Amino acid sequence: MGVSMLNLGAALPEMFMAVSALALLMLGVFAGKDKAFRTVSWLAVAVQLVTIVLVVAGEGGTAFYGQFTADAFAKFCKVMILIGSATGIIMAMNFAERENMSRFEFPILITLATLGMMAMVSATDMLSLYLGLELQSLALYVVAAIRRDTVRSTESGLKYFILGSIASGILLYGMSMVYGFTGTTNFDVLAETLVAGNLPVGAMVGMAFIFAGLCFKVSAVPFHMWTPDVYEGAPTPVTSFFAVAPKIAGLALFIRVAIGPFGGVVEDWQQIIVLISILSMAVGSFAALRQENIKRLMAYSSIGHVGFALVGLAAGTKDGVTGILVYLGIYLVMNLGTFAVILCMRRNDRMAEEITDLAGLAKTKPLMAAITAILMFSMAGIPPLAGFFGKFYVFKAAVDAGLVTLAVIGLVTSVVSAYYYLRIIKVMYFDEPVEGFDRNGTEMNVIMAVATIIILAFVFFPNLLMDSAAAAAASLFGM
Amino acid sequence: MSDWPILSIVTFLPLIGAALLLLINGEEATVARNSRWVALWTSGFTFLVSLMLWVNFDATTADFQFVEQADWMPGLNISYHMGVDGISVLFVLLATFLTPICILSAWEAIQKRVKEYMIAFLVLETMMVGMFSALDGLLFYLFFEGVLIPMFIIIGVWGGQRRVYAAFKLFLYTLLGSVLMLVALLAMYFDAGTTDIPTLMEHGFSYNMQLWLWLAFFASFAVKVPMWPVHTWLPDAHVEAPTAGSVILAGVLLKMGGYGFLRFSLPMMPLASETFAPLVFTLSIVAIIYTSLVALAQQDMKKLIAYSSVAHMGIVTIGAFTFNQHGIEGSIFQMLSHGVVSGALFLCVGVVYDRIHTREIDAYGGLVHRMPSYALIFMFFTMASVGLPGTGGFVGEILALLGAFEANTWVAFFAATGLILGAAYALYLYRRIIFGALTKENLKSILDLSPREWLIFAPLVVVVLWMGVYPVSFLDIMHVSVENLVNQVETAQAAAAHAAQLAAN
Amino acid sequence: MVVQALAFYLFATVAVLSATAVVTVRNPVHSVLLLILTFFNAAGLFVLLGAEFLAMLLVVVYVGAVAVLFLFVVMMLDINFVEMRQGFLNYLPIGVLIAVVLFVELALVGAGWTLTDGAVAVLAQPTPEGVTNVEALGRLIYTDYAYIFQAAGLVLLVAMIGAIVLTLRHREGVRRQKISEQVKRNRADTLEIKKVPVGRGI
Amino acid sequence: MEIGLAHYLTVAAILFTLGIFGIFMNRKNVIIIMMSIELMLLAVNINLVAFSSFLGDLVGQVFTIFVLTVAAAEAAIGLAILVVYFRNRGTIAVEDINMMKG
Amino acid sequence: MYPLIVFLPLIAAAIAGAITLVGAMSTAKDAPHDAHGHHHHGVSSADRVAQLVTVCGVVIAFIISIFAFVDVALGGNPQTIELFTWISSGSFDASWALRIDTLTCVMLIVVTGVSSMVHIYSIGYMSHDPDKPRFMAYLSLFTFAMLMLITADNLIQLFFGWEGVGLASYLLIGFWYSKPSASAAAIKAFVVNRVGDFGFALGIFAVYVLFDSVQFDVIFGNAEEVAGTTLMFLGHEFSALEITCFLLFIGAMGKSAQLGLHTWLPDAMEGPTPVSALIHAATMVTAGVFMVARLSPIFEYAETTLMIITIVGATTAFFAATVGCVQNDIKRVIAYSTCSQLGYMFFACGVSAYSAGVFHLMTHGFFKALLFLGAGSVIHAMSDEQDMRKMGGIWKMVPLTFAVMMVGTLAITGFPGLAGFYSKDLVIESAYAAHTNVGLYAFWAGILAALMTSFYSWRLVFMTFFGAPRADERTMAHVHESPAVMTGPLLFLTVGAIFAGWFAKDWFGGGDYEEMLSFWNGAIFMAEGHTALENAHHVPGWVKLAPFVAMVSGFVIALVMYKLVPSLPRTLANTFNGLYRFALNKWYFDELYDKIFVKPAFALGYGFWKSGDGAIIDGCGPDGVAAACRNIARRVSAIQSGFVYHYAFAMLIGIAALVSYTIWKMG
Repeated sequence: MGVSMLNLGAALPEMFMAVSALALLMLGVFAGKDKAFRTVSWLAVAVQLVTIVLVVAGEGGTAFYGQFTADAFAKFCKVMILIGSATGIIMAMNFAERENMSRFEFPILITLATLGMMAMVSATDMLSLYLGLELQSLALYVVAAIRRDTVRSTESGLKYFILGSIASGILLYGMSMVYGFTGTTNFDVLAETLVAGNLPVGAMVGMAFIFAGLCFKVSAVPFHMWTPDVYEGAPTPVTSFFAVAPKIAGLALFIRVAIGPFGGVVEDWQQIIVLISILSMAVGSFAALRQENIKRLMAYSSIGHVGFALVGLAAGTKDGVTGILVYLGIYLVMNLGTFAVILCMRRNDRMAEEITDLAGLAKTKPLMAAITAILMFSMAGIPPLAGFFGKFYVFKAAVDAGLVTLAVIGLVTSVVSAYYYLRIIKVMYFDEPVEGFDRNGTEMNVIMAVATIIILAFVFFPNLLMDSAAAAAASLFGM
Repeated sequence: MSDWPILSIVTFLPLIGAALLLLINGEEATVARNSRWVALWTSGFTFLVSLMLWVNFDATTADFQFVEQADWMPGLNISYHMGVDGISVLFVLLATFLTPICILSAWEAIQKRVKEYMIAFLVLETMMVGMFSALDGLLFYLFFEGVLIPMFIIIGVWGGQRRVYAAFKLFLYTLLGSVLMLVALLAMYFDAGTTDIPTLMEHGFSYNMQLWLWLAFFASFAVKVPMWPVHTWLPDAHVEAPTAGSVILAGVLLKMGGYGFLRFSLPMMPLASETFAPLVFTLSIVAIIYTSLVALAQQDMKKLIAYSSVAHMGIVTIGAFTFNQHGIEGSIFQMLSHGVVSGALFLCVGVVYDRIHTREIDAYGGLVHRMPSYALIFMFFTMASVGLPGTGGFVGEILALLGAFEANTWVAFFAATGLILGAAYALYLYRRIIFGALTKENLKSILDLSPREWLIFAPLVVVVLWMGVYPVSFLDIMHVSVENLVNQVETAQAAAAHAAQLAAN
Repeated sequence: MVVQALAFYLFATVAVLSATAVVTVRNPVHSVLLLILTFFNAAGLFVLLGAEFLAMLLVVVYVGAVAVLFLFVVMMLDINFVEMRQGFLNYLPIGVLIAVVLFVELALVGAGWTLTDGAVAVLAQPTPEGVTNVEALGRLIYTDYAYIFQAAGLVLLVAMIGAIVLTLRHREGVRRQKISEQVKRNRADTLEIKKVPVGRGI
Repeated sequence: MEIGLAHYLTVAAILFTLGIFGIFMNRKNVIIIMMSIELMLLAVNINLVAFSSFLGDLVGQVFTIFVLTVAAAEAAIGLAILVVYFRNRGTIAVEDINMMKG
Repeated sequence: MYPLIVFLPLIAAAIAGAITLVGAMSTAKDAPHDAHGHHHHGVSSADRVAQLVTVCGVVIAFIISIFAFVDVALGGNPQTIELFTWISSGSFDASWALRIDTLTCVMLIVVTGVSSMVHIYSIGYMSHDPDKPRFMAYLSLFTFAMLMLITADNLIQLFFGWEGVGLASYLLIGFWYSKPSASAAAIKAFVVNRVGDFGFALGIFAVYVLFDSVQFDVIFGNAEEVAGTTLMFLGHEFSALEITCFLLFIGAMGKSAQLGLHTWLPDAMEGPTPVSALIHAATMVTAGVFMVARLSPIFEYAETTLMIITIVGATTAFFAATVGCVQNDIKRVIAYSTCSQLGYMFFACGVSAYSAGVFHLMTHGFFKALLFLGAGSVIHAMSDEQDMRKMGGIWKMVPLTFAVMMVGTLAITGFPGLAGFYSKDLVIESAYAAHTNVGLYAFWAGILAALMTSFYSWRLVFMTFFGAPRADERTMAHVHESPAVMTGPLLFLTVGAIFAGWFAKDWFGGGDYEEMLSFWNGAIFMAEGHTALENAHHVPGWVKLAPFVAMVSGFVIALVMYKLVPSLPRTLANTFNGLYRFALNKWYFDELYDKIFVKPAFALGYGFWKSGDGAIIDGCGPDGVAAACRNIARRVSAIQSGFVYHYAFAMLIGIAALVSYTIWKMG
């Protein structure tokens, strides 16, 4: 039955965040509307950063009667999520002020969503999982529609909400089945109950539902269809946030559920993940070929990336999980860098979102073009850039698990996907320049620079990420 | 001196130069000038350092030399492992030798974005050198693939009319081939627990596995070589690439495939290599005859030379899969000499392209009247390409064909038709460009080679002659390593045959 | 038992029928009303299952708040409903087919349920004897599930913030009280006393 | 005639299927879709309560309470989004919500 | 000292080449807008230096060669000078080495001798050409390559010289590069030679496979052992040496313009006449004969191949003679004559009378060079006219040229006492003395060819020197005797053409058999039972007489047709029009080759390029895949309709599939 105690210390970072969020809310309300936006934003960033410290320094262990854990895996994912959130808020600030969405609730909603994600990755019970997930989702629905005076933003919020709710419903239905057929909602107990031989069919059907719901959250095919529309419609900084933090949280949750309660029946779900992974990689690669809107392109790109990450999950091994975690870490950096670039695509104080707007960037802004090119090559998985290593680790795990065909298919789709990344480089480098972009914000330059340096230097220090990811994965496998 | 990490220095010195280039700023003309000099000095110095490899190389052992090993991914048993043997050391030198020449050849031809161009070339050099000296599969793959990045940029930015198509074709084609190699590497890792090349050479994969591994590696190397029918990216890439790009592409990048066969396919998958040798032979023969004929019909100088490269590389692949010393040494030698000769031929094209800005053969004719020294140089390299004894082209060809004759007379018979066809298209090209009356108006004031161009060609001429007259200085370096390779392959094949015999009894 | 069975069938039938109607009738107002009916019957089923508190909750929360909210929005948006458009029937059959397949599978799986010893052994919170449903739940929610309870609070907070962020707007031209400003007013800022000479106007 | 768990589960399954069916068969009005979602959640709740009852375990009912709570919050958010959307677009017909596609 | 023979010409060539380049570069620079024509036609000091250097180089080489001949051939002191290793790979080991034995010495004399004369002659002949240094450089380069060929110690070096002379030949044929026909002829020469080299290279490989070496000494030492073995070639099992020698002979056919691979030789006349004299008469084209003689120790064990050589040689002798009878271009007549004479040499080798073949090679070198240079002198005199129909009646104006041409003609036709008489008769008699069917065939072909040789040679003389002048007056007014620098070499060669046969007959088997053997000192090997040469002295009288009769008949026919009844040729040509045209068009070889090789090669190339690479490979490969990807992308995008219910439907399908799979999986 695990540890049946409150053990609040393990949940200190979450509690800190919750209280901070409330405090910030008060601050925002009393400081008076829009004037507080910047202050609240920076404070929110500070909160995330402090939380990172708390997470890393935290003692770990389980809490709340086995409904919550702060193991190495959770910590690893939380750090990534918090980095994503903090950067997301930073990237949003200038944009929000320019685009009439500088509302102090925004950083607070991001913070609350982040809190939900942290709860998700720490969840060891279906109830806590559900609540964390919903806390995240509801905040994200709102954030997607936060530019309430534009059709696109609200439409994306509406689509996200409707489809997200359906997914929640499906997830819940699955949980109810699992609960009904096993009599428990606790992951550890489920893991002990669900072992090969004498498996209740209902629990496995429930698992299928749960997987479907989780696939929606990580936008895996065929539950991915909201992604392009939402990414395109949501305000750009929101999209950049969507592309990293919730995705990482969703995948982390997926891993926890798959390896935790259903870790004993890997062979029963392996094929499902393989299929979903292949579909995701394929759709992510092919559909992106035709995209002209760069945010939409990034949506398909993220679908493809999820497919690649799921390759590691399909392996169902510790190495596979390590691979995903490394993959996610690199994905986080690449995406933040790329969205920083996208956010810098402003011409005459208006956002430019078409790929063709990048034409001739190599002439007008050579450094930014170089950074973008590096990011794109990395996304395409060309060594020696970091993006390659993400793929390398997950495919290595897949091959080790005997999934050679999956590896081959995956890598072939990665060639297809290379095309559209290259196309961006082509537009920047080979095409004639159009009017240049406005001056970049300092924080964008910093983010781009840091991301590029990490991507370039990863090859020299792969172990920094590797080792902690391995430790995180080990904690999941009870090692 | 010998305990210096010479290989790492040679590999990463150009990268340091590239970093220096990044720091150059200021007025465009100044930046361009400084970039050229920095790049030239860097690559020249790199070449000098790489000569240390030659000087200190011990030709009496088949072991890897100048070995460096450092932790890279200790958790995965993958390390930064560098080293060269008699097979690879000459390729390192080829790369370091050609790079300064390329930079020099771009001195005036490249006028826009000079800094970026030079950076791309220096990065490219790092990748090439690294690839030839990597002793870890993953490291090898890293460099092997990394080459695509600068190459894509070089073709795409400084290329010709259809540069975008060519750049994409090059990139995606080779990428598709290489990802299969990645899977194979992973599978090898799974089987052997490491990607360390020397260890993998000893590992001994099962026959069944060898077949799959071989095919996967083949997919990558065949595209790179390129073998018929996956060669079509090459003419496009060559035609569109700027001169120096073509030079490095023909000179070094094609060799990566051939080198791969010798480094991976043969020693690690000897049985599969034996099984698939007929396939390689067939494709190579088709390449020789088919692409030679295609070359005959070309209207574009670069395309013609590109097709001739495919044909010449056909000899290389034949040589590599003869499994005897002559064939393999011929194959290596042919790669080296083809590297220099075809590079020089592309430079020859570049000379007139820089002046007239067209590669149409019909746009030329009678150049000898105005460009006698160019005509001489071009003739020299044409003859070297044809494989005239006394030039480097002959030695590799004759050894490879000799090896082929020992392996299979059919192969030698068909491959030797390359002697005839090669002469036909090369001389036909030469005639149309150089000979005849000088009637075209725009050619009447064309200028002969400049001192800079002389400087580019002189070392190439010297090397080609050297390789032709005293090839021993190159062959001696590879003897022991190739012998070792042949023994390894033969032992494995004999053991398998023995086992099969036992099983049959 | 028979009464129970009859009650079950009554509630179940009405619930299913009204649910069907919810998704098929044209008038959204009718839909909302039918949804309320469905909830009532579901509450009935809850009672049959011995979950009185939840039955009450369903009626209070859903019928009293959620459904009414729906009704409010439906009426506020004043949507004129239109005919189903072309193309609807094109993939109705396949849709129905898949839905039926799914239903059959779910029903079959449900029918296969048995109370296993294993399940009983792992029960976290066996229903206590002799305690009312409300009290039993109450004991749990604030103790073992305090974490969940807090989280639910945050979810509601998000919902609140979200609804405000999205819908609250200060219309221009609408006069509203600004208490702090009103309080801060002093005479010097707002009042100027002018001496007006007689017969000359201001 | 004994009313077993299967009966309840069947009812829940019907409601769940109806909910899903309602979502993708509806083109008129987004609100109907939201109501369909409520139907799905109701089905889940019936499931949970039924399991809870037949297992003799209270977790299911606790779960239901939180599902109800969250569902209410969800409805609030959903309707808020719907309202702002309507303000922008002047329609909530499902067929008109396709500014973005491809 | 002997290496100097080989390398002096190389050094001279390099110096002359440098002078050429410097001069050409300055010319190109000086006249930027007038690139062709109007060069300085005078003789600059640079030209003089180039001429001096090259002439000196070759003449010194010639002098040393005479020493070598005395030392090695007459003194019986063969030697091999190792220079350094060239190619080594495993047991494959080829060195740069100079092998000097009797055979080499004979060749050295011929090559350096004729080359010296041609060098000197060229000073005069090319005096109006602007590219004198280049010409001299090429000549010296050729001489170097030819010397490398004959001094080769192994097959690879032989191949080096073999290809080197091919290169020089290519350069010299295409010397007047502005003429498209010259460039075309140059390519043709190179490529056709390459066809031969194709066989040669395979032959070398076979030799290596059989002997594990390419060293002549090793090969010769083991020939007997290997003779009994077999070699798998192209799926068939052949007697090892038969197939090897056959392949090598293909190489010889190419270089020596034997039937089938002869087409380049007449075209090669596009080059300046001294080139024709040196390369396409005296030296390079005889390399094939030299090679067969050099490799006699293995050819002797290849009976069938020897038969093939005999047949090919005899047929060529006959074929080329028929064509030579009707040509009108003075140089082409001599070219076909050369081709025909090479046929003699080969069938001599084919019947194992190598010595006779080499003898004829040597004498032919002198008189054919003489004829060519004489023809050059005529052409020079006639203001570069080559068509004999536009000549005639000039013998008084160019008496010296006329005289040497007469000597040359007498020599080639085999007039008793002159060089050709000894060698040709020896060859013909050897063929008869072989007492084999092919030998007999060669004998009769040789007799017929001798008749025709006499005919066309005299025809040439009559058309050129006698009769009424057919050239226009301006040309006739310019007709003049050549300067001393040209006539000097002519006289030297005349001496050779007169006395070479008589002087050397004993060494080559025209006299005492034993003396011949001691002269050769093992450089040529004749197997037991191959007694054609030995028996050549014991043939019936009519056999000895036959060539003479043929010669006289040829002379008479020519006399009748071109001196006494000038209308007869036209009448005959009209009567036997088909036959005439067949011979005039060289048996239609060029047309045939054009149809079955050249045109199809270009058509195939174009087809492979456009259909193969373009349509099929790219169409199904990269372009096709790219199109397919775009197509898939379009469909995938179409699914993304933007409608929520479509998205929900996709999810429904997904969940239904997942559930179904799970249930199926669980059973």
